[in-house]
Amino acid sequence: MMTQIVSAIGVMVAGVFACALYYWLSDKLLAAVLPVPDNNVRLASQNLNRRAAIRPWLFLGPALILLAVYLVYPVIATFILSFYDRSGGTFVGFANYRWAFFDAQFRQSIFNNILWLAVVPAACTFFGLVIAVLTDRIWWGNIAKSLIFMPMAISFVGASVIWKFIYEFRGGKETQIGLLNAIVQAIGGDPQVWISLPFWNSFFLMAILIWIQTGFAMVILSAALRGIPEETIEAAVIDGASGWQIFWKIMVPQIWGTIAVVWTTITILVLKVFDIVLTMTNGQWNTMVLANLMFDWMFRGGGDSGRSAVIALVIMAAVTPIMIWNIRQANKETGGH
Amino acid sequence: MTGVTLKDIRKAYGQVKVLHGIDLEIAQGEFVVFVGPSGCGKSTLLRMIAGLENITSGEMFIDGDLVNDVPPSKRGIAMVFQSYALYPHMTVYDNMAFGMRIAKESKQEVDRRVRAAADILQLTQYLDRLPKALSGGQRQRVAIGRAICRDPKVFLFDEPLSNLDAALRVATRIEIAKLKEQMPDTTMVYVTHDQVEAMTLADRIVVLSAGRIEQVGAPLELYERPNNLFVARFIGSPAMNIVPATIVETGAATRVKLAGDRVVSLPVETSAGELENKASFGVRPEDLTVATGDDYLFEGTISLVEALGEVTLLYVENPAVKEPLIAKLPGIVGLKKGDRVRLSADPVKLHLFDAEGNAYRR
Amino acid sequence: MTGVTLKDIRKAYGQVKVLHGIDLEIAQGEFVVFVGPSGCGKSTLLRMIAGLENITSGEMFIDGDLVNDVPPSKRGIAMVFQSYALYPHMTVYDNMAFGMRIAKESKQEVDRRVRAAADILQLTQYLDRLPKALSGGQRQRVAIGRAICRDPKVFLFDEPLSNLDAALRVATRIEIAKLKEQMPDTTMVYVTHDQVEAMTLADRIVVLSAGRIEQVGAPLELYERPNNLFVARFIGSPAMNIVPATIVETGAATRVKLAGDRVVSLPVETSAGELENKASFGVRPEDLTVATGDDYLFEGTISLVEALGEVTLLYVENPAVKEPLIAKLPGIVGLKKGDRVRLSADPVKLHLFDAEGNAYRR
Amino acid sequence: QELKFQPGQDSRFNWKSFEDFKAAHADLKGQTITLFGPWRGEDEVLFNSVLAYFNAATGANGKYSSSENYEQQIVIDTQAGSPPNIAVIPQPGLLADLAAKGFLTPLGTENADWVKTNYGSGEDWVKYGTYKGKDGKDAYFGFPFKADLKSLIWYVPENFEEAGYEVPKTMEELIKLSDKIVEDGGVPWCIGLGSGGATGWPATDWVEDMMLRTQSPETYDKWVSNEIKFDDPAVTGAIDEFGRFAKNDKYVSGGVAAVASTDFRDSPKGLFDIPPKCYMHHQASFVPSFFPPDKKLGTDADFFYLPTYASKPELGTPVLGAGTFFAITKDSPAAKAFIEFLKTPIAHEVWMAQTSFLTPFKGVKPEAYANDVMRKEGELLTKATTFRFDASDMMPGKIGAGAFWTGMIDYVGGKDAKTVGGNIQKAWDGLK
Amino acid sequence: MSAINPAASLRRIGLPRLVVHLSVLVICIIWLIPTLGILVTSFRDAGQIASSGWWTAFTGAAETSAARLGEPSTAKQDGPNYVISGSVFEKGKGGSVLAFGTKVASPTEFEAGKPADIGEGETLTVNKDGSYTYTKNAPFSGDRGKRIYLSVSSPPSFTTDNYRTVLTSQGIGQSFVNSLTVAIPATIIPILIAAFAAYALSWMQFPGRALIIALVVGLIVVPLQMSLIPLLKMYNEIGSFFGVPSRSYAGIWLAHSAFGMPLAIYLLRNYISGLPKEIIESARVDGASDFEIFVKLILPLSFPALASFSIFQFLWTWNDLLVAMVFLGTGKDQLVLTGALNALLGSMGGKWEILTASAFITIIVPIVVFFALQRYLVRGLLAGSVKGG
Ligand SMILES: Nc1ncnc2c1ncn2[C@@H]1O[C@H](COP(=O)(O)OP(=O)(O)OP(=O)(O)O)[C@@H](O)[C@H]1O
Ligand SMILES: Nc1ncnc2c1ncn2[C@@H]1O[C@H](COP(=O)(O)OP(=O)(O)OP(=O)(O)O)[C@@H](O)[C@H]1O
Ligand SMILES: [Mg+2]
Ligand SMILES: [Mg+2]
Repeated sequence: MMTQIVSAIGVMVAGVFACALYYWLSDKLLAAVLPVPDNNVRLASQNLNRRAAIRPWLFLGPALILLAVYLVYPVIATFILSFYDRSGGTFVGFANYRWAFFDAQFRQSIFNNILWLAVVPAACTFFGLVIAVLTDRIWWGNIAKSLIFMPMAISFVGASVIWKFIYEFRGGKETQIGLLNAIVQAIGGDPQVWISLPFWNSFFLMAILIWIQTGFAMVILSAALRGIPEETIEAAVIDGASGWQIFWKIMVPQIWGTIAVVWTTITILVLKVFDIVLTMTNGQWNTMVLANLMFDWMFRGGGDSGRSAVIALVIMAAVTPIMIWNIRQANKETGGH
Repeated sequence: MTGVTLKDIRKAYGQVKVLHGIDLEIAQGEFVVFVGPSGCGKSTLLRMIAGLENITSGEMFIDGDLVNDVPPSKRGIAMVFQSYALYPHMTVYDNMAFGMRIAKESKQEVDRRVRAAADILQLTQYLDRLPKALSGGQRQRVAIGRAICRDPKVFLFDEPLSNLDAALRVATRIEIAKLKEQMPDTTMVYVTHDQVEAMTLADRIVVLSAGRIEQVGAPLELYERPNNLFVARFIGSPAMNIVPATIVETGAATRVKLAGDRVVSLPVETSAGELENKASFGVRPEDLTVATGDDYLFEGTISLVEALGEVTLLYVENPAVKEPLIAKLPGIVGLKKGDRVRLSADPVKLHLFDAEGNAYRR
Repeated sequence: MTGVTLKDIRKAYGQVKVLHGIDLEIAQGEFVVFVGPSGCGKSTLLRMIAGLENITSGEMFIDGDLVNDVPPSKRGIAMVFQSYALYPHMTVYDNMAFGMRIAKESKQEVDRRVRAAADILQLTQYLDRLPKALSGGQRQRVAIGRAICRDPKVFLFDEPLSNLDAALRVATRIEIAKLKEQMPDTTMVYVTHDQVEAMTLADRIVVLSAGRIEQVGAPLELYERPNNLFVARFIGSPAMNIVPATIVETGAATRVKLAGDRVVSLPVETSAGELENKASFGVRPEDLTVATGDDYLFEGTISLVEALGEVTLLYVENPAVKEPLIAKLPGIVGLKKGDRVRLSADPVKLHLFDAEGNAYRR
Repeated sequence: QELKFQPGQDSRFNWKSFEDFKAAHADLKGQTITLFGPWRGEDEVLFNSVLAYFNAATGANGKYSSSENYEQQIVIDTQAGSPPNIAVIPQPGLLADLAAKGFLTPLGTENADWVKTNYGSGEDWVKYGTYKGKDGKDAYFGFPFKADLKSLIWYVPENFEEAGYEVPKTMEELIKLSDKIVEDGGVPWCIGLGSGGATGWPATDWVEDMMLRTQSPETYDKWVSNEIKFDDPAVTGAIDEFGRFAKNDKYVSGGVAAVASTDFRDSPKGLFDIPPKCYMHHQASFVPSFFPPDKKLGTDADFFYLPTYASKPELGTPVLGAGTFFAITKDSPAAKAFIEFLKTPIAHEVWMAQTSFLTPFKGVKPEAYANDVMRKEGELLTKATTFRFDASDMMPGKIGAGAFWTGMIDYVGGKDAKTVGGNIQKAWDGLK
Repeated sequence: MSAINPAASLRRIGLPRLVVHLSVLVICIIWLIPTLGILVTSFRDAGQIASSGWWTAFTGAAETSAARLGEPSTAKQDGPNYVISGSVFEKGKGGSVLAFGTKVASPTEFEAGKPADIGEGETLTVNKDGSYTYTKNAPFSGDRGKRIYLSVSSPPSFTTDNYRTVLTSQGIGQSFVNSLTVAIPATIIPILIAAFAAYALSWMQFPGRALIIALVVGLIVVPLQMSLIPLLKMYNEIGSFFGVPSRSYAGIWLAHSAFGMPLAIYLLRNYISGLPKEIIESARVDGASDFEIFVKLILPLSFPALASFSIFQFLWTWNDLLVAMVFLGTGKDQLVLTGALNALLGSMGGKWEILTASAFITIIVPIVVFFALQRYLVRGLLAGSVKGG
């Protein structure tokens, strides 16, 4: 065991060190190739300017290479694959796209995804915001925050297990071991098979993601709230605004930018998340979502790379408007410096 | 009467005592300015009047009513914050209308009052802009406008001009003065660091130091007859020159021996028991003139000349006194560094303080 | 010679032209101050000297070398930023030593220079503190100290005092003056809004307006002989009073008729062709005195009296002139609002500008 | 790794086969062979105990690993060109797919012949291991090892005894028994289709069993190859046979609503409740591992064969089963040798002597089975007149592990067999 | 104003304090319940988990169970009657019998302590303490003991067996180490790379900067499943070309780094571009190169943002299974913790007790990381993008 730990530490240090070494060495190399002599201001400044022109690429290099290899290349490969048949061997033109257009399950997934996109980011942001505001006002706020953040630390599969214990249904007169049904029963209702209730079952799955991601929203929004100038709140107090009015009319508008970032991040997450649906229902009872459908087509029964590529591209296309908005935002900020 | 009365107001943040018992009466329509060094408790006091801070002990009355537990919005006050505190996401119009909308005023009434305030402050053409599209001075005016719209009985200002540049500061100061004129019945309480503001705006100035009131009085009263060394040095810029002295003759007029052995006579009264007491002799830089004859207060070497055009500052050093004396002479003066000068002053403009720093009354 | 020479320097941000051709020679050891209204390009010009902004066109020489493409660190300059720009995670010592360490100076040398600078600025006892544990004035001094340590040929200051309160501002200003004295060979370029700073510190002042140089000259020169209306109004506080006038007699001395029909004679030269031209007549508030006799410049009603103790400001209105004339009188004056006064001034202190705003030379 | 049973010490084992194998494959010393399969947890331990004998005999270094998502993993690994030497896969459909893409090495006719002669229903087993290769020609790729028996009904003998119920011999009797239990105020069946991402599959076993009891084996085969449609009356009939049990509120514990959501792992526990939630449970031979740990097979729980219709004697005693196939995904002498190893009785017996292992291999000593229940199952397997492999495992993955499951959930949820069959068929058509 | 803390002022918003406390409490409880459920479940044994709700675990429940009476051979003759007696509880176990029955269909037919006539001349008395007398007016027949059914109230019982199973299972220590070996560099490396990139994208001038920013933001959405096969193919080619194993720690670090990269750059850039411009310019004047500025100023100053992002990245890599399976493999000595725990579940899955216990074991490390870094979190991420934060 000891040797394993030692070797693991060795490997880790070596890995991180190698990465740091790249930056250090490349900088040293740059300095060696383009020297800056003390006595020759002309050459020195010429070389300094050259260094400044090269250096961004040294800094960006690893990131760009990683992005190109691990993300850009697969995206292109996917795009090409989407015109080929299931094994990627025969060119089939737009057949896969045509298939998607007419496939009922695909349409179902789109519908569900819209539902998820409408509910989850909004709910996470809303709860995150409310919790951030409330916990800022009490002495045990940090403890509360930690508790609410905790689900973030649980893997999606683990989370699904946890929620099975909430949604579990036992038929007839049996004692319910699912909390939700036990509560429903205790207040005199009829136990339900929550995850197969048409339409509503998607919401029960969403609850899981909301439960996990609210902590993320809360943490970030809480930082933003602290950035609100105190005086604007005091001014509103003097203006006679109630707590509720201050929250909605003064605080929320001022952190609108952060809310948008949180919203975007969670939106993207929603589009990519499939573990929850996979483990809870695997898309049955009409709960299929695009990411899960893609996973299905990619791996189940030997896989169909063409169709899964089409779905992947649809997922990417779905977020494009949000991304364009974000890119605009990002570039606008950069305008300043 | 819509005055503000403070009775033995104290404030402590946990263990830290910030205000140690403030008693003050502010009459309706009065313009009162709080001055004092940074951290002395000016803002705290103002915020307590506004209701933004709890009162630790003591009683506060506005308009004769005990307001210790009345929330800010019910006190009939309006406040202008140092940092403007505009709502950054609302237009100027909405900023000013916010309070009234909260109070559910009718649309017409809101519009009328906003436009009236905008008119007074020459903001009419900016009503649709967001605060970030305004210059500093305009923002400040919006903040004031917002307060005006509330139609308050008491107007509170916390260093409203400290973020402005010199020119704007002068202009806005004059606007506040005009505003006061237009609202003669409104009580105004104003916190500032800036003497010029205090002197020009105040009906009465309250000088605070370390949580206590040092002196309350009309501006010129403070300037001419400071109660003590603190007020004397605090009011006026550059600060009053202080020279250690010993009383050598008492009576209706007093003679003191200054450090450096000059003996000077002042028209202040001392009792015989105070003979030989240590005292501080004070004279304002602007009251000093260059003496041509032998009748001078002080002699020294010029260590620095600052010619400001309109006035010239001379820093005059003398081995017997630690700090250089500053003389502020009108116009441009032909003296230069290293010159030896003698300085004198009109005896009525001289001040004398006892060892505890309290002024001898004339 | 370690001067700075600017030849037709222009700057544009994309389409927006900010500087329109600046020509300026700064001699070695000179203390030059840039003043001008907000947004006129002062900071931009300073940052171009520092090398922090690209030069759009024109040539810049430091020490005789063309530096257009030389990066900041090779220009032999040091800069003090308005916001201090201290490295928040480093102690005062490390902040000051940073540049030298980058330059791989020996440990002893670093220590020697840091301590020397700390000594000058009285920072020795704070060397181990982090910036957040310092007061504003101390932070400012650290920023200056950091610049001193670089031992620059050219010292650049961008509004270094604008974040400080009044008292600190005066104190730090004096320190900078002393610093300059200790480093007679170092060229200093200083940007400020504050007139007092400009007047007290500068060897020469450069007045900028909208990307152009309006006038360059010694402080008193600008004060006494402004080139044009802009400079005249910009230098001096309150600003010079301007009254519309018509030239009624030309020659070595000129007579003008002021709005309100008073005719005044000034010792400026005009040519015959300029008879009947429109002109602007100017007089500084501090040059006005209350006239007792008939020999006055201007008569009006006092609309506002601001008694500052040391001086009193009178705002005098006359229906013929739009803005009130301001008179700054020494001491405390017994006049009050509504009084009618006559103001006069020494003829040599009067100014006359032609219709384009250029001054008539005396 | 230690050997579980010392060679030569226990007469229940065929040690000779071990020694023979050892003698024939001494040349593999030091070679590494990787195996990748579905077994995790206890099963992984068990398989490793078998692997240990291979390692001991040859001196090779066989390494087994598994993954939660082994089906995806094997697709990724083969496509990416880093497959294990041997892939162990329980779905012939998946294997066929891999074979079609050329990722599998044919095992040759001698292996096919060996299986044909030595396995019960050998011909069927060979069929299930034979797929079209990349060249489009049929070849033998999958070597069956370890079988599961599906046509079993589990019950608690003492509960039957107490209530005076007899083990039914025909389907008609089974239905009568179910009704009788309802009459007595009990619930006859526990049915749970829940299985997380695979929810629905237990129903496919039901349908397949019913298919074999209502249609000829040939029809069954046509169904598997989609020669008859999914909404063919033959198929929907079988689905409705399943519905007779699962869609009857009185028959199933918790009512029909509970069927789809109850986890198949929790479902058998109802047998052992007091009072019992149900008296019978249809599930494959692996299910005892989900019984409460203190239940002893044989006394506390037992099974009977899901009976056939007395009215259809021509169908004989069909057995539905499943099994895992070993396929060579990266050829090497050691991999070939491992297939040889699987032909030795000892490879089977070591696992048989522990738990949860059945084999159709006729050459093993039946006394090696750890208990009577397993032995009974083994007999059923070797003596079956018709053996059919789990249909859903042979259908294309999107159907057998997708549309079929979903269809069954829909069916239990209230849709009729015709609609459900039609939907599944539509999905199947979409694949063509 | 800075002396006043924000919490104090938010307090003045006006909602009654009690309401705030209560609502936070309610929210916390709602958020905690699922986790609490799994925590409690992880301490119960498999049988209980499936038969009763976890919230009943503390109350102690009446359970029905079966017991076997003594074999007929142990019967003693007592006058005309034959008597079998003993205890229904196994040695070492106990409880309190509430009721009993002889038919499985009605297991609580008779009250404990009272003799019950069960027909055929047999009477049975089971006392609360479990002792019983079973009397028959004729000799007992058969060779097995009679099965009876009991309703026993048993105290709440908890077990640490589940944890023991998980923690002592083979290779768990190794996979714990493996997980750390994956997660730590896979957290640090992308942060380092992303920080350099974010710095270049915020503070350095070069052509194409806006385009690269757009690219990075755009790539946040790429679903990673899509890239697995092309990448693994590439890994294998590289591996076979250089004759090194295609699956290595370096490989998975890079994979994790790349997948986390777009979001890392996006978030860090938000922060780094918000650092005061003057500080960086000041360092430029001081002669620092961009490399020195980055190392000496940007890294220390953006520590809060780095810490916040590292929490997220750590959580992702720690909880990841898919990427690890693909790029690191499933062999014993490379298996990560999530993989190892997954294997424990058995091929048929469904072992709630193992799942719940292992969920808690995996949670521990991230929670420790979270608590260690949370003070930065609070004022960290995006703080630069929001004014004044
Ligand atoms: N929330 C608080 N907790 C503890 N001490 C505080 C708090 N708020 C203010 N103080 C202290 O109270 C004293 C008075 O503060 P106050 O803001 O009233 O000063 P001020 O006179 O307005 O100064 P300035 O001119 O700098 O605004 C200061 O010493 C300050 O440190
Ligand atoms: N990056 C930029 N892009 C476009 N315009 C700019 C940029 N930076 C500055 N400007 C413009 O250039 C002009 C000059 O700005 P500069 O900062 O030099 O003014 P300044 O004289 O220093 O003003 P202040 O006294 O307020 O500091 C301003 O009008 C400003 O809006
Ligand atoms: Mg204050
Ligand atoms: Mg500027």
